[in-house]
Amino acid sequence: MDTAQTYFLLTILLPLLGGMFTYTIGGKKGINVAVAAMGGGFVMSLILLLSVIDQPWVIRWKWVPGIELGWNIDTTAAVLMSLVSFISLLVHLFSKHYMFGDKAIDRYYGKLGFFTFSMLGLLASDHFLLLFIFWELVGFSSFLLIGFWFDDIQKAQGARKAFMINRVADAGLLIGVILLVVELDVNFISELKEMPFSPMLQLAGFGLMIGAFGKSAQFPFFGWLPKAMAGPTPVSALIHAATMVAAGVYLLFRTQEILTPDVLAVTAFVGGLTALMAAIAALTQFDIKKVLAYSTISQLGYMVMGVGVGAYESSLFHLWTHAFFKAGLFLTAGAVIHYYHHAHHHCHRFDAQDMRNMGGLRKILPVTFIAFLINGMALSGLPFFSGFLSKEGILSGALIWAVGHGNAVGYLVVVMAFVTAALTPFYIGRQILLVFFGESRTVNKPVEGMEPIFSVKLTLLILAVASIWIFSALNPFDGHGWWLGNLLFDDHVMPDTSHQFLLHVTMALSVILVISGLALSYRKYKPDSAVVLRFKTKQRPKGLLGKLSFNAWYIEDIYEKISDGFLNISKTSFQIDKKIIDRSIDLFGVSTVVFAKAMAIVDREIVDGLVNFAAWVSRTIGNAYTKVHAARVQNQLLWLVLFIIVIVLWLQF
Amino acid sequence: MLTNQLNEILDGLGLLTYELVLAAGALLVLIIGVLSKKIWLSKVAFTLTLLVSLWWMPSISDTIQLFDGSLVLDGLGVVMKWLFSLLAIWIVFFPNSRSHPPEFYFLILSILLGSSLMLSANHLLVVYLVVELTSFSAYILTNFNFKKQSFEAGMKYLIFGGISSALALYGASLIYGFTGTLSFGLMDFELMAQPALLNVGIILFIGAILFKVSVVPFHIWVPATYQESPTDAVLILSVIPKIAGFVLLHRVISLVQIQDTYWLYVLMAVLGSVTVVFGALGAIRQTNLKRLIAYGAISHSGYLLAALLVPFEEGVTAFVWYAIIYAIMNLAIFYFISVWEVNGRKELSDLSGMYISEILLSVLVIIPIIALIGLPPTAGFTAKFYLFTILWNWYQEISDVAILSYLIVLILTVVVSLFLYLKIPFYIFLKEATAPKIDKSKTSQKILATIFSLALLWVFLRPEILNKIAEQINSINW
Amino acid sequence: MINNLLSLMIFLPLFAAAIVGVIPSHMKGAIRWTTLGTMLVELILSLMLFVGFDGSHQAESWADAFQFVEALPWISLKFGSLGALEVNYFVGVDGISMPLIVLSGILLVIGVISSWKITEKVKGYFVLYLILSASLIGCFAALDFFLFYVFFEFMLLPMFFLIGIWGGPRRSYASVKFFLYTLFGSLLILIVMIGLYLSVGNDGVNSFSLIQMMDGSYLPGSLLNPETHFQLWGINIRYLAFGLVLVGFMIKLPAVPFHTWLPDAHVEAPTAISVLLAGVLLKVGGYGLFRIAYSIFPDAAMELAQPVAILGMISIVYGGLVAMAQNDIKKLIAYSSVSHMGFVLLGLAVITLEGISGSLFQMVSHGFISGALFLIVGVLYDRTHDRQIENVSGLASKLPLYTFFVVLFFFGSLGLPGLSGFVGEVLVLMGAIGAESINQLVPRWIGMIAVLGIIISAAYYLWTLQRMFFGTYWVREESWDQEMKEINLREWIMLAPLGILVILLGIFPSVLLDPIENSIQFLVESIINQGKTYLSL
Amino acid sequence: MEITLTYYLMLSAFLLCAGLLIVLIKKNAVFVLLGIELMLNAANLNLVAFSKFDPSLDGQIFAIFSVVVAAAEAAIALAILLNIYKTYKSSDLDDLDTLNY
Repeated sequence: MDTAQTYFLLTILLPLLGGMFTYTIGGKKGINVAVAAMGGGFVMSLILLLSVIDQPWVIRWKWVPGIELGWNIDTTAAVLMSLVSFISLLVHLFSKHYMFGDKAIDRYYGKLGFFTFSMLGLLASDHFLLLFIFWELVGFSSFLLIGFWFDDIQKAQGARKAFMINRVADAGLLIGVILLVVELDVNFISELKEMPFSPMLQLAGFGLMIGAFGKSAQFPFFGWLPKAMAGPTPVSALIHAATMVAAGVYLLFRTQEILTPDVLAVTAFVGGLTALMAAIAALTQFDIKKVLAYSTISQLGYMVMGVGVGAYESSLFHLWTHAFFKAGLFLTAGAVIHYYHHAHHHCHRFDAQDMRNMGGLRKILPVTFIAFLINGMALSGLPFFSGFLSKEGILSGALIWAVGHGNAVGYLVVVMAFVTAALTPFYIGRQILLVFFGESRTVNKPVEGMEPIFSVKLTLLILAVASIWIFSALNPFDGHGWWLGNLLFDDHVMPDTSHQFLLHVTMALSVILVISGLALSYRKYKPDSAVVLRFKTKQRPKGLLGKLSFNAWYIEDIYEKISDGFLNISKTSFQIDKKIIDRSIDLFGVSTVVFAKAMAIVDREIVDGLVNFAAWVSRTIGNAYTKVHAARVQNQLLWLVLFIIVIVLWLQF
Repeated sequence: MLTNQLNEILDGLGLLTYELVLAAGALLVLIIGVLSKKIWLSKVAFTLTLLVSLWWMPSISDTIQLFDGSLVLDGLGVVMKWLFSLLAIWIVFFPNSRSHPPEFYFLILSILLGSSLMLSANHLLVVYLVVELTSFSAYILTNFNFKKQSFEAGMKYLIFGGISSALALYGASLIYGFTGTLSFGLMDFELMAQPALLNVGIILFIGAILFKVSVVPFHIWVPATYQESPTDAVLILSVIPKIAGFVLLHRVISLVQIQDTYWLYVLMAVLGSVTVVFGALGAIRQTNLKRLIAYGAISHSGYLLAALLVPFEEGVTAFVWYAIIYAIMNLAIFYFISVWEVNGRKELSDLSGMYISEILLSVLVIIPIIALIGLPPTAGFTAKFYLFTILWNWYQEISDVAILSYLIVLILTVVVSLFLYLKIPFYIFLKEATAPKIDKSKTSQKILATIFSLALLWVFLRPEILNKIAEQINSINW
Repeated sequence: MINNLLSLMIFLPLFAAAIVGVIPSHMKGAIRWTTLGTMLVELILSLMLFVGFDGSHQAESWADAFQFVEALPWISLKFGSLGALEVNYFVGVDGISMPLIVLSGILLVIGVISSWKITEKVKGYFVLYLILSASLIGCFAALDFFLFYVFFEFMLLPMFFLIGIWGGPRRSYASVKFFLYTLFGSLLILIVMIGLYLSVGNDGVNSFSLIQMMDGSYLPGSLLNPETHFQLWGINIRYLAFGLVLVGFMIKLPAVPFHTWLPDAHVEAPTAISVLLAGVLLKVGGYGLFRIAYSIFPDAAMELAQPVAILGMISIVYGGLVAMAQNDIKKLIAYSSVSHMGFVLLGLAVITLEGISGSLFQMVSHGFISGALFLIVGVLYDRTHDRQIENVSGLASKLPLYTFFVVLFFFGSLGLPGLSGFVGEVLVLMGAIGAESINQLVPRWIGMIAVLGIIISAAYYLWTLQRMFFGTYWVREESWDQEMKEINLREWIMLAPLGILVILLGIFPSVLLDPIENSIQFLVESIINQGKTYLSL
Repeated sequence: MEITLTYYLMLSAFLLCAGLLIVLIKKNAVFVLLGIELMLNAANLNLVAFSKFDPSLDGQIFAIFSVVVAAAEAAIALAILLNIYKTYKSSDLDDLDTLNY
């Protein structure tokens, strides 16, 4: 076992073993073991990153006769694995505080460990089938985590719906994977190379795309992410902000060589569309976590669009920065919810996540306020923050791609991208103003000492600092200056200078849009504005756009319609099974014992009352025939003579 | 000329020792019955005659014509005589509520005599006489339950028999008229232009044999008679005259060169399949035990008839096997029925939940039931399997649609027959026990029941005895 | 390594049945422990078989493809002119039957443990159970068609009485339906057996041996000989024979048009018998297709590949859809078995390496998973004597350990990777979708629609899981509440090994597939090559 | 005009049908037996008629035997009828209806 293999095994297995230990034996006091194991895992991932930088580590082993699976750790995988381990470590620490006192906390840590294990496995897997295996395991662990508080039926239904939608998308991915492995004999991601165009390749590409859309909550499948908010907040932070959703983008990034141009075009379009739709949906939400969920979907839309337009590095860069500030936003939101939980734990009908009962927290939770503000600005894409760098890279890539393509779809995608760039600062500004500024709408006297304990404050500050631009790139204005970038992509694609002019245009345009967005949101939601004062009792929006936005384009109801349709098909098919197939089989006399009611004759034969059609047929002939044996002998003789006459007559012809 | 005819008869008699012993025995039984009131004496005489008849069975090397062609003795006849006597011995052990009057055993012996003669009858007059002899003793036997219904059954059986024998006589007269002779050997149907009236005559004559063998149009008497006559009589009635009748039917049909006269061949195939189907269908709604088995017997004669349609070399071994196994099956199932009858279980519903009180009998009855259906672990399967193979092989040669449809009907009736025979174990095991009034069966009955059932398993696992019989028949060529 | 291992495995239960028969019926404990002892010995023997099976053996022809072979003459009947009918006791095992024997070894032990609860008529129950196990092992090991047919029929009787006497309220209806469905199937197989017997053999002597049938040593001019091209009602008689055998075994499999007996039989059978019925008896149908339908009539198999694949695909989708509409959990699992056996049929129909190894793997993994699922229903049934899904909810909070097993086996059954269900299904799908480029037998869209099956199975399993286990704890009758105890030691002993096996086979499928790789390779090649030679005749 | 063979055949056929009709229609058991006797005699007539052309006169021997057999049958039939009369108190065939199906 050479060193790389041990490091890899430790990185991937330590979180799992820690989790399993706490789940089975550890119990309450086992949590520290789990957190320590996660810490160890993170350190191992860093060492793995160092040991793998010069040459990637590949291993193959025979899974089933005819199929050989394999791992491949190259720099991209190692970097992302360390990112996932780091964020997972932060969540482990945060959950100690947030989940403190929950009676099933050992089960929670077990599931966290299992999720980290499957996510790391996904990043490291090389063979497409192994990727699919860990892909489904990630879906399964997210089902477990969302449905953690399973005694509340809404949360359990949320988990089921999330898994079902993922499963539907995974079916598409499975077809893609099988086509690749069996038809095109492309087995290993590391060995991907330019392929001549063939309809099979196109179909496989679409399969991969659907799989990525399912996991990264793109247009047809984004319904499950808001549902996933039912899980504990650290889980939403870990899974539904930083890691799991990035899997889709990671897959598209990894298989970019074999994605045909049409597939890329569709990806770009759907990415842009999702970004726009999610941004609009985030405008009118009341639940603090729902706003962040929709913003995640819209940022994912950006990343997918980035891959679609060919700006791979910036989309991966956006994934990196998004992981940090979105995790930071979720954890701070978690702290806010935690505060309201404790402030109001005596009156139970109070919803700790509804922004209508919040306000004026900047004085009560100063550290949380600062962290939320910094992460918010990074999300909105203000210069001097990491968000700006990566988003600007994607926008310029989209513009270059649109100009290069020159067709209407390209320009539509760019328009959608820029409109979303404007909307993002609006809804995050609204959230900051509603939660932290103005007067507190419910709690009249601030509850002292509710500031989260030191370890939580530390995590929030780390994430906030990571969102400053300096942490990601030297020049605050160069979208492609990501210091980690040249580590990841040895053939560092230098932006061709011919588009210098376009780069400047996007930079200027994006800065204007962001600032105008912030100004608009400030004007609408400044502390003493009419809207804020009436916000406490604000009901659902009435207007068409408002309703569309609040109900997130009615995606939930569309899913309900589809699943009800399926249910009806299954009910009718069961009726078919019971009434027709069962009976038609007996029609041919295969089974002589089935359905009684149709045949009204209740009789004393073998199955006390149950007569089937074949039995009925044979009975009627039997009865008719036995009349011949009726009592009167002369009738019997009559039958005899009749028979003989029939035979003799038959003889003549 | 008269003298050589006389001494020809004398040395001919030498070969008929089996029949002579039976006749003498019957008379002996009758006299003992009249002289002493003790019944076991006539029983002893009855078994004695049977044993002696077996001992004196003539052994012949090849077929012999006796009395210038009116009687033909062949290998098949000898084997069948062995079967008849061996089967008849067992009826002494059958339990019945009231012991039979001595005449009962006289009549059984007379049926035995009639059937053995039927095996070798080769002359119209002899056939008529022998068929009448068996029928008359059967008519009387049905009354031996001395109950209201048994008289009625006897009467109906007699009227039915009377009509068919009258028609048969008319047919015989027509055959005699057209062929000019009574003995089968001399009859030559080719030179005649097959006038329609002769065909009618043949059919009417065959009717009498079909009556004995209970094939479709002439089977209507079977359910009532089997239901009402004493069980041991039914055993004899359902096996011995039927098998003898089939041998006779085969002789008559092969005489008319069955393959060339295509219509008789197809008629037999059609009648056979209708018998099988009606036998099975009729049984579905029966509730009386003996009546149920009666319908089963009708459908079994359909199977036996199928064995005859195949040309003699292959056909005969299949026929003999089916006959032997059919005899054993009937012996076993009728013994069970007579044991139950003595304990007061006549209807199917009386059997429900019987396995609680009588575990051994209820488990053992499964074996004859499975044999009657034809499922593997029992001899019934070998019989049917061999029959199907013969028919399929014969179909491969002449690929005639009548044979194929007959084979398919035979196979499908296995499913229907399962449905009817399965009622007995179904009521025994899967129904809750009803009237507790039924008393237990004695150990001697249990021993005999085990012997009969295990015989069926034994024949399946060790079929060598069937091989020996097959060799014996083939050695004495036809 | 005992040489006549197979005969020992077949006749040991019969011998034990005799012993149990002798034990007085009030000594229930003695009867149970002797049966358990026999079954444990059976399990050890089957494991010795697994270990002793030499996977590296490359077979050239069917004659040397089998191991642990024993042959001795059993019945020899002299038919008049037809020559002699000899049936010999000919047993042996190859890569296809060995895993199924190991599967039945394991499930038989678990079946005995789960029938500890049977109280009335214990002796009769265990005697029938032992006879059933003997005929099961015999069926898988038989290499003589007559012997296979005798064991195949021999299985019906014990099952008929086991369901008929110890079953649920409508047991008599279900048992007779089971008996008649399978008997009709076996009659079809009987016809083909006779046909084959009359047309197979060397130098004039007919024989029942499957080896000669598979190697294609037909008598010249016989009916089923591919050269004669005998037409019956206008169809080549070999296709007709293949059709008959296919229908016969599809009734047993069960595949869609002939599956209606399975839900009734399962609902009415006691738990232990359901485990055996789903775990092993369905595999006899699959094994029959492997050994008889596809090995003896390869030309018909290749010609009719597409309709059979479509039937398989319909079973998958239709079985799943109907399962979704059930409100009795046992019926739901029965219909899900129909859907999973559809995968077996589809995998077999495409005749590729992945397809066939996937179909065999699916049979073994379905054996373990559906066995465990019926045990889970049994656990619930022992406590509440009720199987309706909506009568109980929120069990997770009351019985966490039980829920762990339920989640494990539900997700195993719907094909979550890392558990054995996934491996079988993905191999079959790979075979089905890849078949078009490998041997052009089955079009690609059939595999694509079959993928729908994994979505439907996820739907009904999760919906049941949510309705019964999540949400607040509620039980229809109060009397059930104090019954709701965590799973006891006996249930632990049954569920834990199955759980370990499902996970082990999920992560390391090569444990099962490596030893039998050569047999499957040989099967696929022989079907394709022989099929082509027959078609070219 | 000279009586040829066909006349005899016609007569015996007529007798046969008459006997059959009596058997099927008459209710009283005795009449049914009478009908059977009539049919048997029709056959005898036929036999005797045919034996005119056969030098060995087998037909007539056959006829004598069948007369004897018919007598035996009548005896048995009447004995059974006696029993039935004792139990059913009537000789009407339609009353014998206990054995159904």
